[in-house]
Amino acid sequence: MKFISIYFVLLVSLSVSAQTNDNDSTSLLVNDSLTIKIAPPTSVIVEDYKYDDADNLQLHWVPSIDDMPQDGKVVRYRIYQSTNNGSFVLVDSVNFSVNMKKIEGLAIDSTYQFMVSAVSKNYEAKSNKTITIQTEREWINFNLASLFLIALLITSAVIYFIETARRGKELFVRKIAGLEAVDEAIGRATEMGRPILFIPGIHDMDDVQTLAAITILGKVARQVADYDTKIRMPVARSLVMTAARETIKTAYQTAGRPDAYNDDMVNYITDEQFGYVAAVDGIMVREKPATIFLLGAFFAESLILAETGNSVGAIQIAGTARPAQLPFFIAACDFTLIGEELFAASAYLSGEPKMLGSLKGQDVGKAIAMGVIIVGVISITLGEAYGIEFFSNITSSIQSFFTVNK
Amino acid sequence: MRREIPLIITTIAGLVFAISYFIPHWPFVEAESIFGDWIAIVQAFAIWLGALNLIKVSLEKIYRKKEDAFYSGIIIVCLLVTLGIGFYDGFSGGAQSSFRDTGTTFDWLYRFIYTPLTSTMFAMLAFFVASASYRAFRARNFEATLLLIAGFFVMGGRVPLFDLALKPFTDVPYFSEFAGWIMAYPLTAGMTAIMIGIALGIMSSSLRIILGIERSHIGGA
Amino acid sequence: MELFGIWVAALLTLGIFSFLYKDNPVYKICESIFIGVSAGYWAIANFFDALHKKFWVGVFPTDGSDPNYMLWFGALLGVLMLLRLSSKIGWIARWPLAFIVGATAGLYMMLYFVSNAMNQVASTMRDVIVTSPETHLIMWGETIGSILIVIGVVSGLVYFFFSKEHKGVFGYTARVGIWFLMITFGAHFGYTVMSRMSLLIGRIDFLFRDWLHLLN
Amino acid sequence: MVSTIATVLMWIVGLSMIYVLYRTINGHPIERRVVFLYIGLAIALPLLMQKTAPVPVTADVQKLVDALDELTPGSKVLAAFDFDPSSAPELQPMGVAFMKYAFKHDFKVIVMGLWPQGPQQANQAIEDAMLDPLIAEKNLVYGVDYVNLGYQAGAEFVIQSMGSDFKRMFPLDDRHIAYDSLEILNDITNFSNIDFIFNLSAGKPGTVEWIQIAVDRFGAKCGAGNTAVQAPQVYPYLRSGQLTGLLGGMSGGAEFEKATNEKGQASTFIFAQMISHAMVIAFIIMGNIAFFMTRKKKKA
Repeated sequence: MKFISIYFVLLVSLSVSAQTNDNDSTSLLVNDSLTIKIAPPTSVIVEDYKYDDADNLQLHWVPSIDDMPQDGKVVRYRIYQSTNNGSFVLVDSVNFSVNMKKIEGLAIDSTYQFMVSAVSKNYEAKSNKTITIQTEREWINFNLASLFLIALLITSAVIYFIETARRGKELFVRKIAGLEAVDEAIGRATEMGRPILFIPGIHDMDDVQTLAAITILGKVARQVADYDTKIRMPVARSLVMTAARETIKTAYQTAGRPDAYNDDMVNYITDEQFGYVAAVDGIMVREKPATIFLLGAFFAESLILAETGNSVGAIQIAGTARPAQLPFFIAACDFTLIGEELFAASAYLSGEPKMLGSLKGQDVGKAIAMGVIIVGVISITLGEAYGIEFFSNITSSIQSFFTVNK
Repeated sequence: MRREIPLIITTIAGLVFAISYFIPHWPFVEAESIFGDWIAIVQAFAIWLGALNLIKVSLEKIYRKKEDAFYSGIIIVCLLVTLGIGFYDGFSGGAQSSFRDTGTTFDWLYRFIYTPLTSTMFAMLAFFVASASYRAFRARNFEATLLLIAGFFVMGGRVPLFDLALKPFTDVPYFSEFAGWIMAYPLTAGMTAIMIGIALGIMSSSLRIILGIERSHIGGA
Repeated sequence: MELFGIWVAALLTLGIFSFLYKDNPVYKICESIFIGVSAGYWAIANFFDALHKKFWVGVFPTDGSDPNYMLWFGALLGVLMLLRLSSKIGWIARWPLAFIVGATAGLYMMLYFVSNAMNQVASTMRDVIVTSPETHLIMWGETIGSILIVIGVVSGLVYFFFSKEHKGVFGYTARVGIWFLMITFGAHFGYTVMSRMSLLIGRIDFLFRDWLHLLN
Repeated sequence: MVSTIATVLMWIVGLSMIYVLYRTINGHPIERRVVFLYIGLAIALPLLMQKTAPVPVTADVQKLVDALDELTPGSKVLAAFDFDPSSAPELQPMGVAFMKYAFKHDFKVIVMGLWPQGPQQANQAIEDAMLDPLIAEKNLVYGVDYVNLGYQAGAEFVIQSMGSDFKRMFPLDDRHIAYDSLEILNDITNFSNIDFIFNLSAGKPGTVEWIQIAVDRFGAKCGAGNTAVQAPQVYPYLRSGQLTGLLGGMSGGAEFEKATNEKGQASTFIFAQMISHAMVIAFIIMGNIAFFMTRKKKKA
């Protein structure tokens, strides 16, 4: 008997809930004296989500009038979806005070209809149904047209300058303070009769910073060969060792003294960070180099090396692109190539078209950024200060051009 | 062929990801997902390459009886033991379990061997920072002076150090606010300039790679 | 097991710290253990989380879904990667490498440009005079800060501009730029000190609390 | 008892710094290992003193707390643990405090890691959070209230792929349970179903990648806790609004604990942190005094 009655109650409640589901804009009644009644969201609009692969729709609604953050009556909004005129099923829910939702993962050949409900702790108020809609597919994301234009401008500049450099036209690169100090530093080592220590960081040859360091090594080695100074180069990677030996050998050959070169100038220590540091520290303390170059990719070892170099009284020329290590170099070394200066120095020294061209192309990007920021800031500040709408509009249009909206 | 095939692979992979930013569409989106799967798998293999290479290099050292042959032996033993425990815990746990679960031997290894070793390695840097501060950080010119002053206020302001010294006079954490101000304005300004520079640098080097102008990663000039 | 573990951990910690006195065999042993265990950990995690979860389950699904045959290509590229171990056919490892480098370049190109260049330029363009929303009075701290941001970003870019000699007005601007960079690095330095000290605090806390029970 | 002895010793160490200054000025700087000893003591003794120091809650931290306060019970939060044990002293307290906050406010927490060690650290953080009696009595269930998706190789490509479908990168969770059979993940396809991303990051891949892809490309909302080394590098994102709130280093963790009323590890460490900063500042000043004295002598 008990079973049957439970079954009966269940059946009735099911049919009731089915009814309420079909009945638009009515509210599911819960027989509870503490019910927090709320109004449903209104003006539920569904439209195609632009610039997608026909798999999304955009849903907007006006929040329930009871949706006020202070009283927290409305807890969430639930979204119901009907596919190909089927029944409505709960597909998603969002926080209160949200009034839109991107519906994803839809198919191009189906039709869809939606309904949104506001939910309090124990009450749910449903909106009207939306119109029936299909998704559309667009080929290109025109939201990103401005991004595309600027990217195209800068990439074309890079390619243009690389081509110009290839055709043999000389591209100007400004003087770099750290590079100018190289001559003096090598001269000092020669006078004192002490060796030069060159440390190319602890990364392998696949890091651009190491490549830049090896390029600068070319210049240093050339001068070392001319002055007949001693150079020591402990490295942490075997590939770097091969490349460095090759570079120094070439420099000695160009200087016309191939006999003065020997492989012991460069030696591999170990791949292990601290093992390498301990060994280099030892070399510094024993040989007391007059000049130390710390160029390349450095990590935590930067400060240990810079400190020891400082304590033996060497002139130190450093350079890395890692912002976290730059402070230690700047505070403990005599000259520091900061970030991009390292790459600019190597482009300048090697004269390689692809490096020089990129440098110039990036300068175009920086010029655009500087110009736009100056114009934008001045016009919005004037516009706001004197209430001139024209100026404010200039900035907001530049801003919307540069903001990549999703 | 040794040069051309990698170049073509580089260009196709690069173009798919660059173009799908603007055309969120078949075939680019599909290709992007498939390539994403492959990258996850290839990178996992790359990690294994690293482990196998470590064994290879260590074995060579032992074979040649170099001075660090003993340490190479330790490396191999520890690597193999870790792999053994990991595989055992991963496979023997059965359904709904993981090699990471608390209570497994692998978790013990993680907590009591891996964790102390890796964190102590980095904790040593505290000592080196202190000694560099004492022995090498000099206000040798105007730039370095600015750097040290900024560092001074940030170090003293981000912890309650300077504000405690101010306590007898006022409860307002002026130094904390000033450190916050340095971070929010001058630091943000400098960082933004660096970031824009880096972004342009990455853009141009990516372009060179995709167009095949840059070939150092495939062993060309 | 827990107590034994804590003793092991404490001894390893002290072993690494012995490097501070000087490079010694105990440190080297601890370092070797670290290298071995670390490589093993990465390998195990990548085996179960990437290779097993992503590849194996994908091509041999257990829940009745269709196998994803495309994953075999990924595995093929991965195996080619392993050929690098051989010196004879190691060159073929450049194929998967080329794939990774190309994909990374393609992904980074727009990501960095959008997040680190375009959006930063747009967010720098703000009214530099900041007023309080309630009282409409000028907030000096924020206003000076906003002006500094504009000056700092522009002069910093001038410093990293390589197509023009640093002379005259341009030279002065670049000098201001380097000042901003120095403050930036100074703040970095302060934060780095904070970070390093925290790590040491963590270790010493472990020794005192878990090992020696001096703290509760 | 221990704390009294530590306090006395701390005073002795502090006073002995005068002698160090005297030696430094006279051109006999102390040896590197003595500096090591000093900094070791400047951390060990304050820890034994077991003191705390009051921290003010700064704007960056408050921003994160405000964003979390806006979330309602049942909100889906993705917690990405992208660090390894070497940064745990800084980031683990943040992780624990965040888990406590999330569980107390009945968020649904989805954990993952782009570093293989991340999910393991997350397990520890969850374990620690569960010790809180208020959370323990909730009897939270794995797979319903929280889930650990584990690690996936591919770094930023993992985030990129998750932008269209989480399941693609995580067909199984950390315990090898199928994505579809986990209740918590039933209505989660991608970032548009996630209310907030909380990222703990010690480097790359980390906060920068989450911002570039999840936020800028897929429109998610993200707050972060960073190691102090990395924190300065993400400040521009904070100003532009790409990042919603930032906890920087140990002090960020302590401020977060204060703002959420959870007394945790970071708060107990902040005193030692403070003294160690004082020691480093003292060393810099001493070094520079000596530097200027010798320079004057040379000039004269």
